[in-house]
Amino acid sequence: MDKLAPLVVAGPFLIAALFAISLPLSRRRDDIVSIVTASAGVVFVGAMLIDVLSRDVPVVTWVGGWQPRAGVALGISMAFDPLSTSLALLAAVLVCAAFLFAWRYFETPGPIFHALMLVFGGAMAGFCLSGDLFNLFVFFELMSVTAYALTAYRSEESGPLQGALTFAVSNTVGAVFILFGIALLYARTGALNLAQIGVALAHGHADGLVVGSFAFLCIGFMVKAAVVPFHFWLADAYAVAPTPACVIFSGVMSDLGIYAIARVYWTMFDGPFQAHLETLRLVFLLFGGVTALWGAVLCLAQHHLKRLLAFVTISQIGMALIGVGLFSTEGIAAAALLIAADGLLRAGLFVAIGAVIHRTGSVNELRLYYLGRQVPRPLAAIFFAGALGLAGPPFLGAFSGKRVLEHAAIDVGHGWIIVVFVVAAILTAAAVLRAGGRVFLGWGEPAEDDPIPFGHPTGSEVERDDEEAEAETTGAPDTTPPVMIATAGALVAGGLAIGLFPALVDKTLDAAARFTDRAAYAAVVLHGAKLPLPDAPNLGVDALGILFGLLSVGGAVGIALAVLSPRHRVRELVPLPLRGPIRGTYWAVRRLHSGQAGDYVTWLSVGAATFGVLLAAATR
Amino acid sequence: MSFLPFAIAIWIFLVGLYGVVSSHHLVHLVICLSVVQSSTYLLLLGIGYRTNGAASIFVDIPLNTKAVDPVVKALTLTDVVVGAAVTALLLALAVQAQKRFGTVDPDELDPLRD
Amino acid sequence: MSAGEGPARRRDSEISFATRRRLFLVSGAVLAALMTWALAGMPAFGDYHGIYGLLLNRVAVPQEHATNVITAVNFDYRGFDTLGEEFILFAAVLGLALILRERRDEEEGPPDDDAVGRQVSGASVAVRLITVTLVGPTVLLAGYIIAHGAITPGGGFQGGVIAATALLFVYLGGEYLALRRIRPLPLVEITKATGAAGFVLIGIAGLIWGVAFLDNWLPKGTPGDVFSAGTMQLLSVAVGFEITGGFVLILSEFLDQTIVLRRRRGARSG
Amino acid sequence: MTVLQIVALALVAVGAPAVVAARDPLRQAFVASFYGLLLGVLFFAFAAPDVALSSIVIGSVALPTIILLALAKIGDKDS
Repeated sequence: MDKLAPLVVAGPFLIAALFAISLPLSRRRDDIVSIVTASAGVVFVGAMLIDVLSRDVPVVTWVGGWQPRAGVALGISMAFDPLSTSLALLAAVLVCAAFLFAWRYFETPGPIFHALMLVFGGAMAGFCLSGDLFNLFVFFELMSVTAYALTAYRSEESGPLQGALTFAVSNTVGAVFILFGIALLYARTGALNLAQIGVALAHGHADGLVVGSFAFLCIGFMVKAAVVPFHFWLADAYAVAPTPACVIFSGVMSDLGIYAIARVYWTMFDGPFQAHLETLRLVFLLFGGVTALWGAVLCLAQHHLKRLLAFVTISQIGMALIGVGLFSTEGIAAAALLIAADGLLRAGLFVAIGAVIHRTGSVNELRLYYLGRQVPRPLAAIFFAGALGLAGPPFLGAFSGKRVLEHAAIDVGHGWIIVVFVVAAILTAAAVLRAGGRVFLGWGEPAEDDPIPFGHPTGSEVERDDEEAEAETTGAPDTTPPVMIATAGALVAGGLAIGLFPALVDKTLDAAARFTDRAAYAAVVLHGAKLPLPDAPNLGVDALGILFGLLSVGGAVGIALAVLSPRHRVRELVPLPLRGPIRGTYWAVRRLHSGQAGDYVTWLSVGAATFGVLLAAATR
Repeated sequence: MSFLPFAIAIWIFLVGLYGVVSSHHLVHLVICLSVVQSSTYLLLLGIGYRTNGAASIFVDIPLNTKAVDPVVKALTLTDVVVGAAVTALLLALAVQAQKRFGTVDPDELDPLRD
Repeated sequence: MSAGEGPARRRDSEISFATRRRLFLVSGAVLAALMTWALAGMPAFGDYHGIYGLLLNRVAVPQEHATNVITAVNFDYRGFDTLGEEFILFAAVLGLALILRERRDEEEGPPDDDAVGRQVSGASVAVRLITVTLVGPTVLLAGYIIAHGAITPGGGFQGGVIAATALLFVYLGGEYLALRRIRPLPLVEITKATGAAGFVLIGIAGLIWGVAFLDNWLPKGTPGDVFSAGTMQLLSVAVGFEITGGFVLILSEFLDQTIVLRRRRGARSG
Repeated sequence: MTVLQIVALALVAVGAPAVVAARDPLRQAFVASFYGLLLGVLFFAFAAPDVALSSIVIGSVALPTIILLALAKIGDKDS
């Protein structure tokens, strides 16, 4: 089993290459081969996860059979620990779901789409499981290149072309930052293996090189994860990529950036930064908190449904970063639970919206006013269930993740951050509920063009996202394929179920305890030695968590209803003198998303400089 | 003096990035991006260099000759090909932008369809 | 924005071009300081003693019978990286084809092509002769470089790109039609994909052989021989195929963009 | 450091801004090609003939060709 592990990556690659060699198959056969490959991936990674859970140590396999010599890695290792394997499983499941959804979605693509998606799937698995810094970079680039190509799938339109361009330019700059980080660490330690670098850094202090390399790696991964202000490309790209690709992009690719930050920190930097954790947390909570709120406010302002979900993604990335940024076992567990639950829910919502696009040919909330009644009722129910799940109602969806996050935040003395993510959860869920209410139930006003109740600025700009929908599908199908409904239903149900089982929380805490144990990781990777399991924290359900859950759901439903109410009562609630500034700020923020690659790279460098300086200050 | 190669890597990175930020032509932007990438080649090779070291190709030289680091070279080779692939893909986007929308100014492409 | 809308319209953006530049200059200066601070912690130039490289320089020749340690790193010790890199090129070429392929609506009218009046050929006999005579040696050189990857500088990467540039000589020297005969696209595509699939299959063969994925399972021969270093040579050849195919495809996709009009005209008149 | 290294470094340090400053993409393609060559020389001076070879074939032959082909399609009117 251990020896076969690299096939998680190589298998899909091989099938993708064979797609390019073989004579064009029929569309159906392309689909079948892809789905079988993707399902095999799910089964394989699933089996791997069961195997890993049954052992007490991560399963380490050396590609090419190069066992380390006296603690020096010669080759590249893959490390299957419970968290990395679970994340790979999530990626595999979403690839499978995307293929199922695409089954009836496009009418005419050749095998190019299938080949790209398979390579993408393999790259994500490689990224999750790699134990080598440069190998991580290679799979980062591979994910990126396939994602650019998928985004540009309908490049005869301006949107996809621009989305792919800003995506590619931003992420390429991010990749260069990662390489700088890698080069610095290689110069210092003479190693590329995460565990070996960790050992070499463990007893040094956080000098310029160590801080710089951590900063540059984080910057690169934050570009991928779309942390504010590195996030601009995401909304452009996710709004225009084909929906099956969005399912993966939003469901897991963004989260991989957050995962990578956690991975590099807990395998390499835990030693030198131990003394500076207090201040380090502040930096990450700042970036995470701003991201969570920024995404939440802007998603409330979108009418383009995919763009709306793109901002939901950004907001939830912020929450996951808060979890990781608490730099504790509980924080990691919280982030893992959030990534799993929210990722599945977002993917499910994307599938549901894809089904609406498939049926109606539009993606704009206002144009779709009550057109959602054309899609089967269950789909509407699935959509609302997913939207409510985003808020994290007690025992469903993101609830368990948020509960652990509350504990983790209070534990390290940053309870205030709870306010941030409760507000973010309320706003994101409210935005999705509002869209659902308008599209499926015909609530609110059809012609209303003002999502935020403070009006347009004077001499206002055009609504940029009010365009006719994408021609992803040919013709106007008069039925919604059951497979779409089933896929959406399964994803949303899976996402909701994450919150349901208390045992899952305990398992995740165990897994997080292992993930954050640098010494144990290094021992098993470099010497095949097994260290005793760390003690995992134990959490009971408490009234506070349930209270926050209820508050989030109540708030979300309340805001959604208020926005949809006939006359804008919400507007009246805000004192008159405040309306102007709020409106001004809102449009200023919104216009920062200019769609210009030059702007985005400028903000990227501003963000990089800010993050670097803050990190340097935090470690002095 | 021994910092010179690294200082120049930083210089190239920033100069290239400035080109990306200030570009009015997609092809220009893409070439500037490849300049940004080239800073990493210099950085990596600069790190692995050893004074008077030979290239790690032991054909006519004995095995214990002082040689420069082979790993950074392998990384750079990978990096060069990756950079070329990304550049080609971006140029294709530029061609498509001109073909479809008659513009190569990155600032004129609309995020969503007009 | 549609073509022919006239002078560029600049969408109103929150920050003006001057502001953008100022913002960048400030943050760039800060980044420069940060990077200098970080890089100052490195060993001085020329004084590197990283354990990984030192070790590989010592063990690669005895272990793998490859005199070129860089190739040993790329195709053996860190072959997994190269696998990923292969597929980066693979995905980029797929994406390129996706972006540049002709759309249905494109064939209906003559595309608004700026290259209308451009003369593609018109090479003199001398140029033709020179370039055509260069094709053979270039391909030979490429083959040599690929085959000797494990011994002397070079390998699949460099040889592959050199082979692809042979295409350039054909283009410079002659006709697009000759080019079309020399590089029938499906064949090139198959070359590229075979290279990619071959790399994976050689890796998997290791598993069948009972060793690890991408392990070196062939007899390793004498260091310095063409047939030394085991699977490394096979992988180098696979990469050579992939890179040749990939770059030929990239070049010809772009070439097709410029030539498509001319071909249509020829078809009409002929 | 050897003289060759210092000279090559200096040339590369001047070459990069030259590539960026060439705002006309056609001219820029040629400058970039030359820059690729300079990088090749520098890598050779860093005892990295493999990388020098690929930098030259990719950076100063393959990429500039692709750029020229892209420009042939795009035309020069925007510069």
